[in-house]
Amino acid sequence: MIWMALTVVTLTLGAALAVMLLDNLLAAVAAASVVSLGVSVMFVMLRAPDVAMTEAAVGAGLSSLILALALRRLGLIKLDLSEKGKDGDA
Amino acid sequence: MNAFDLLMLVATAAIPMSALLAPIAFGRWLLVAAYAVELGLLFMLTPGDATRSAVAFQLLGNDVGWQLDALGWFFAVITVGAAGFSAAFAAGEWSAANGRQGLSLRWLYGGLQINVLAMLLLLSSADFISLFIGWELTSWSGLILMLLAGGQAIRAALRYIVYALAGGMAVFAGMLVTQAHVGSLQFAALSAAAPNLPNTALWSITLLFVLGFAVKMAILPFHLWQPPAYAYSPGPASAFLGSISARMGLFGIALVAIKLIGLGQLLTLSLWRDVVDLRDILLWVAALTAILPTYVAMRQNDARLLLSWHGVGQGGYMLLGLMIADSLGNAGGLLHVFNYASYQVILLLAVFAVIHRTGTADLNRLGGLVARMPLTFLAMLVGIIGLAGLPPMNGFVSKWMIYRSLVSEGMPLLFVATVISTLGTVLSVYKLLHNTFLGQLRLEHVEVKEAPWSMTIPMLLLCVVVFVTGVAPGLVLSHVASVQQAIGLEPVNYILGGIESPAGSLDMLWISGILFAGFGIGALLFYGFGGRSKRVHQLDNYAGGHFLTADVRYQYSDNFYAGLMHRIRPWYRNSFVWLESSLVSAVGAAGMLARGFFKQANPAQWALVGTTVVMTWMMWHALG
Amino acid sequence: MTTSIGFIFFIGAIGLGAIGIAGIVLANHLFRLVLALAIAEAGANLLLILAGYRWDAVAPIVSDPAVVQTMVDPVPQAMVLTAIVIGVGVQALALTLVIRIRQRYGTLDMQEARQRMQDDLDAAAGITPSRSRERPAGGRPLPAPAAAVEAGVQHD
Amino acid sequence: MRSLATLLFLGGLIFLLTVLTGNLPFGNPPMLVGDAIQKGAADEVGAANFVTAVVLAYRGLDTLGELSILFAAATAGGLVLGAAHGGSHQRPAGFILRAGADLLFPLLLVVGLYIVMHGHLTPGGGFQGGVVLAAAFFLPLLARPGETLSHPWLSLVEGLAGTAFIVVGLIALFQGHGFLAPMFDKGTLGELVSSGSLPVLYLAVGLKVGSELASLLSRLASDDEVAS
Amino acid sequence: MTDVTLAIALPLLGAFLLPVTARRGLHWFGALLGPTVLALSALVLFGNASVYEAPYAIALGGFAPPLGISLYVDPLALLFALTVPLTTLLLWPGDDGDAGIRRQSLTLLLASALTGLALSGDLFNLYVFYELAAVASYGLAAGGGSSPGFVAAFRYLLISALGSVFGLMGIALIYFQTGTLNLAHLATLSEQLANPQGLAAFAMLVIGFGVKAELFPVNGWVPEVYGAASKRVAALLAGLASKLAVLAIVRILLLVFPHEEARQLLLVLGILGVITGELAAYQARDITRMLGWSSVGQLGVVFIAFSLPGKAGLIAGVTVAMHHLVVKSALFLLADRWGGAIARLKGAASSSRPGAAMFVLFSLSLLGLPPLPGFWSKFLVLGGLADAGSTLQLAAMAIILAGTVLEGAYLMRVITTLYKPVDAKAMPQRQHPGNLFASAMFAAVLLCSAVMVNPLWQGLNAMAESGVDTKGYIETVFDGKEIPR
Repeated sequence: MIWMALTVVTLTLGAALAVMLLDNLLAAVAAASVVSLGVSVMFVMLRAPDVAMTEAAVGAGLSSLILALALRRLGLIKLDLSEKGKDGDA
Repeated sequence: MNAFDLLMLVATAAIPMSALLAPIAFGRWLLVAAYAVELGLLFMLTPGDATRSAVAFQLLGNDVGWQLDALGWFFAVITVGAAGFSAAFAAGEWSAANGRQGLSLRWLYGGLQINVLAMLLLLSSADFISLFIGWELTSWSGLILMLLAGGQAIRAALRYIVYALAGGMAVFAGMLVTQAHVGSLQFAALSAAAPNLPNTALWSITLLFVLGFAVKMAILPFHLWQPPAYAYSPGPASAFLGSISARMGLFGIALVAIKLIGLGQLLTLSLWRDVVDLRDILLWVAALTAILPTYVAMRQNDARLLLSWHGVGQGGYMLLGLMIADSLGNAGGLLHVFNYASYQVILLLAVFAVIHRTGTADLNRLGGLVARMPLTFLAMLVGIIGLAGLPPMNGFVSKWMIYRSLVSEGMPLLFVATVISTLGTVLSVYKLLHNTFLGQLRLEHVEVKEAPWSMTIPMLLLCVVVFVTGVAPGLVLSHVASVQQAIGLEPVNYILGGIESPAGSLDMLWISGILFAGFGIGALLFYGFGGRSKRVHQLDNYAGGHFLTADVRYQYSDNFYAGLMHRIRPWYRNSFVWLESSLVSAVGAAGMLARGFFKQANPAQWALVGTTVVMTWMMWHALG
Repeated sequence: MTTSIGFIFFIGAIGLGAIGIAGIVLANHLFRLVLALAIAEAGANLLLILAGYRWDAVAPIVSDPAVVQTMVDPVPQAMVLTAIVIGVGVQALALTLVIRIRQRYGTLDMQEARQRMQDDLDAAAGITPSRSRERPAGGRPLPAPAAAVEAGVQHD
Repeated sequence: MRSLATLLFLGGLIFLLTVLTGNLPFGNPPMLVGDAIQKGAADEVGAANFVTAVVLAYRGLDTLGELSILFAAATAGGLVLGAAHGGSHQRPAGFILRAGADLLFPLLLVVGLYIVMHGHLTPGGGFQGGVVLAAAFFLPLLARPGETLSHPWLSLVEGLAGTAFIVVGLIALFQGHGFLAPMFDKGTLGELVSSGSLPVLYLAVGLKVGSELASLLSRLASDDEVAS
Repeated sequence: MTDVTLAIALPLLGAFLLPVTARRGLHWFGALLGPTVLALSALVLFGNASVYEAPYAIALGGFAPPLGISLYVDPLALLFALTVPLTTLLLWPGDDGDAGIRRQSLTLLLASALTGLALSGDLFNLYVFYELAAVASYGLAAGGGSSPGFVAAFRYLLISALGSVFGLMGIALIYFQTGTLNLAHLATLSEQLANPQGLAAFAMLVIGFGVKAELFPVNGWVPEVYGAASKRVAALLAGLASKLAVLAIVRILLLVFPHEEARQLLLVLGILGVITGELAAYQARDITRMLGWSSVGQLGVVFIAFSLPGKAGLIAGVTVAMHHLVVKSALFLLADRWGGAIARLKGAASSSRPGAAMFVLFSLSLLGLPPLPGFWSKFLVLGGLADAGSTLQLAAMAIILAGTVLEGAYLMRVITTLYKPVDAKAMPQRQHPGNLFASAMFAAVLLCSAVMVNPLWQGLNAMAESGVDTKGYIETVFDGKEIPR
């Protein structure tokens, strides 16, 4: 139990630091979703399944989707969903 | 519904009346008549005992009421009189001319009336709330008159209102501290509690009130606002404000420091183990106020500014007289309020008459007008004799009383100080008279005519007042004595001709009799022994063998008193102006800092810093 | 053991909060500011959940009505549910604002955006911008205090 | 320099918080309210999931406020970005994604509704289900950038769902139980049809959350006037 | 049916329905909906005037108090709640179209949230309503569609979200120690919170709620947002929203943290606010930001007033807050057309006389010219400070007085500029008749309260009586039920 907590907390904090420090914003978004995943794991350990589900769905899923879309809208990444073959500038 | 309520009613009703009637000449005379009515109502009151108004409120659990006692009555008479004479001066051609130039007569007459009403409210206040109400209204209504002229007057007015607000806030603070220590806002409560107040409380209350009132009457460190603010107001407004407005501060000091707290208490407020007490400090500040501005006035080249600077100086005289403990002295101070108001109105009106005719008040662009405006000259002569404090005009009486009591109270240094300031007064008023009326007439003024009767008659009437009260000071001294009774001082024992007291006696009837006899003998000698004189034209002489043309100026008016100015320059280095401007720029710099804090600082960072500091502080509290 | 595991979780919560706050204060990139906000909120939520935790207790859901067992406090969990959803709403709004700022000012740098904003505000108000873009701000004299102008020329 | 000062104060804050939390009763909280709720919730509300009971019954006003916050965020987003007209202009996504989207859409729909409807029994509920619903509606959009969600319908749904929540509360109010009081019979603990009006409320919450998030997503996804 | 929950629920209902109706061609309905709803909630609140005799509490959902959320209705709450719909009606953004509809529904959301802040008796519920108000005001601040508005709104969002993170942590700290959120319940446990954890929690809450209340360290957003947003929004935020945030803080202070340190904290922060606000306003060069900074200073005065102990503090604080609400909202309305640089306002008076006259009136009241209400508010605050008479309080008194002098300096600068002769090339705009009407309403309120000062004084006394009565609060909320400890 305690070791698991230790690992999860370290993982989460590391991911949070990564969010702050990574240059690639998409990677930062990914790290942010890792953070919320870690937090939701902590929630499970703290016997809060509802909150864990919400955190996983909202924090890890939805908000990273929102962030990625925003990045695309900002033109910082090219979130191209088409397959590589048809893509001209692949 | 006693005469006092009636008076207030008239004064209130006159405000919309003035807004209505001011543009019409006849209407203006009606408004002057209104002042006459107010004066009559004042004289219907018995000055000896206080008249309480029927109007009274209960505001936030404090009784608020108004009552006019002898002190207020004395100042009220001066106020209404000054306003009336100024209004009369302006009622005729002056308003017509200035109205054409776009001066809003409605605001001028309405403003005068508002000022009178506000001052009456202040003078008849019966508790601290009504006092503060009257005080603030007086300050703000004065602003109306100052803003009217526009141009440079607006700057002066802004400067004024900042000073006035500061003074008002000091009064406010004094009133609140009083409430905190006395528990009530009634005058009676303070006067009852004053003898056994703790020393710090007494210090703070007295200092706050005196500071506030001193700003209004332009006592020394706070005097810079007054001359420009009063000088640049439109003619009658300037005469009214310059003659009486600043005296409201003196009224306040007489009320709070002497009537409520008492001179005896002031003597107990001492510093440096009783070397000097508050009264000494006030005396010396007053003396400095009497000296410095007088010499500043000497340097002015604008007649209005010169007179306004004198106003500052004369305020020093009054405070000086009021603060002397003996009855002769503070009788002199109070009497000086009346005398000063009377001749200051004359002088300013005369100057404005000259401005009306010549269009300038620049002492370097005037001269020789005696031939053209003899009546105005006469008026100004009388006023100047009064201001210089020479017999037989009334200024002499009050000044004599102050000197006399200074000597008898054993304050030789202060006596010397007053003498020095009188010297300055004489010199500078001579500059005024000489540069305006004497000497050589300028070419552009050859066509100038005498001021119209609507202006000269009020001036001459006032001259009569000045002369009569100078010859028979008893007329005023009777009221002064009742004022002294009202504020708890022993009344001076007066006679019609002046004073009859162990400290020293003065009988103006004799003095002026001798004076006129002397004049008569001199005239007899002069004309008796063939004193013939012949008028010579300016160009009809031999000036060192070269020809003169009409534009050669004989008159020596530029750089007047060059030698004296050279002597006193090292003594006078605009220190106060420097003080004020450095204060202003210090506040400005602080403001820039604050604005920079908002514009540059990172709010999130400040939130973090603030939270950390606050939490540390809270935990510190909780732990220790 | 008990205290130490609590300590670990506390460190996690405080650390997340601190990292987030540090990001909000120090980061200069609008997008990263939004990310930092999300992390700080996660920290606060974790702290809130910790407030309801209880040893040897089960999740506040009745699996079998018959047996009664001690449960952790459901109230903080409800609060955190609320807080999470609030957080995502605020995040979405912040992102729309970022997008607009990028479109208008073409920058994602906080300092620059703020500078542009203040210049625009001054221009809209009709004030000559106190800081000129060309010269560095250092060498300029302070503008004279406005009140010194108002106080007027001295008269003696 | 600035960062140095910041880190300094941040260190101070961390230190303070650590000291503070050091002597907090972790693990055995006072639970003055929590215990009472655990005693009473089963028969007062009748939801097996006490969190749901708290969210919808005990602290229903918070939930209403939270819905309003989401609504406010969506409205403000609309105000900032303007109505999203026209989808993105890039070529349709590849086959796999399209097929996946078509396959996933009904699945997600069912899952979302399931989560919503069982909110009062099992972990999960309106919010989680709403997110899934939003994803369900948003996925086709991602797959076929040409199309767009019709905002009128979305706004109708979100408006009516929020209204429904309030109306349920008001009905309770006018019945005299006070705003948002649970209504209908509680049923038996653990049944699907139990705990009175809670499922209705959670349905409203789910729909509202789903529609809000879907509109937010589609607004973000539609790259009209992409930044230069 | 005068259940106060309606005052919260109806504006929400209106806000949810507005986009639906307005899209479906029911424009007249959409246009009428907002004002109607606000008027209805005002009526509901008026129907509760009886609380002057007996305050009462509502347990939402009928759950026994510490369990559920409870609303508390006493004269204090009623007064502040009543100002919300009325002021919002006066400042109603009467524009339609898609953006207009959104603005209106955001305004309704703000109104309902502020009403909730006034009425709620639950810590976390306060937080939720505060967040709702915050999000709505981000939207309104950015709603103008101007580029600076977006940046300002984003910065406002950042600082406010940071504040709410702190606030959430504070709530967590409190819940850790007491295990309850109900203010009445917390009030019974307040001595448990007189320890480092409790006071740190209070500090965090104050920082959190202080963002909207323009409290000193977290008010960096004020000039930007007010400068960039539309002036009606600025009036809404500066006049109304800040006051309700202050009320939330005051409730927490009075009920949960009746400790000397807490009062000291508010006093010091208020003093700093007065200093920075007035100094910055003195150096402001355009009207809008000048008003924003001066409102920072005024709210500093409000905090100083509320930091006074007992009835006196409550009376003084409410008076200052209400006076500032009226005056600052009206001044912002007038600044809508005259918001530019001060120098550009030459002769604005000639372009619309009533506007200038009202500007003068409000400025004089702000400066505390005796018959006007501003004087009485200053009188109460400073009198309270003088009575309390600790060194810090006397310093606060001196600072407020000095701040008044500064206020006089910059306000008179503006007023004299208004009345200067107009120069031809930069003719100032005329006032918008709608704004003139609204500010005339505010002026009427001001003058009426100047005339009816004594009845108001009675009412304030009654309000303060019940406001400081913590025991009564607890008894009213729990009425007889046993209090879990």
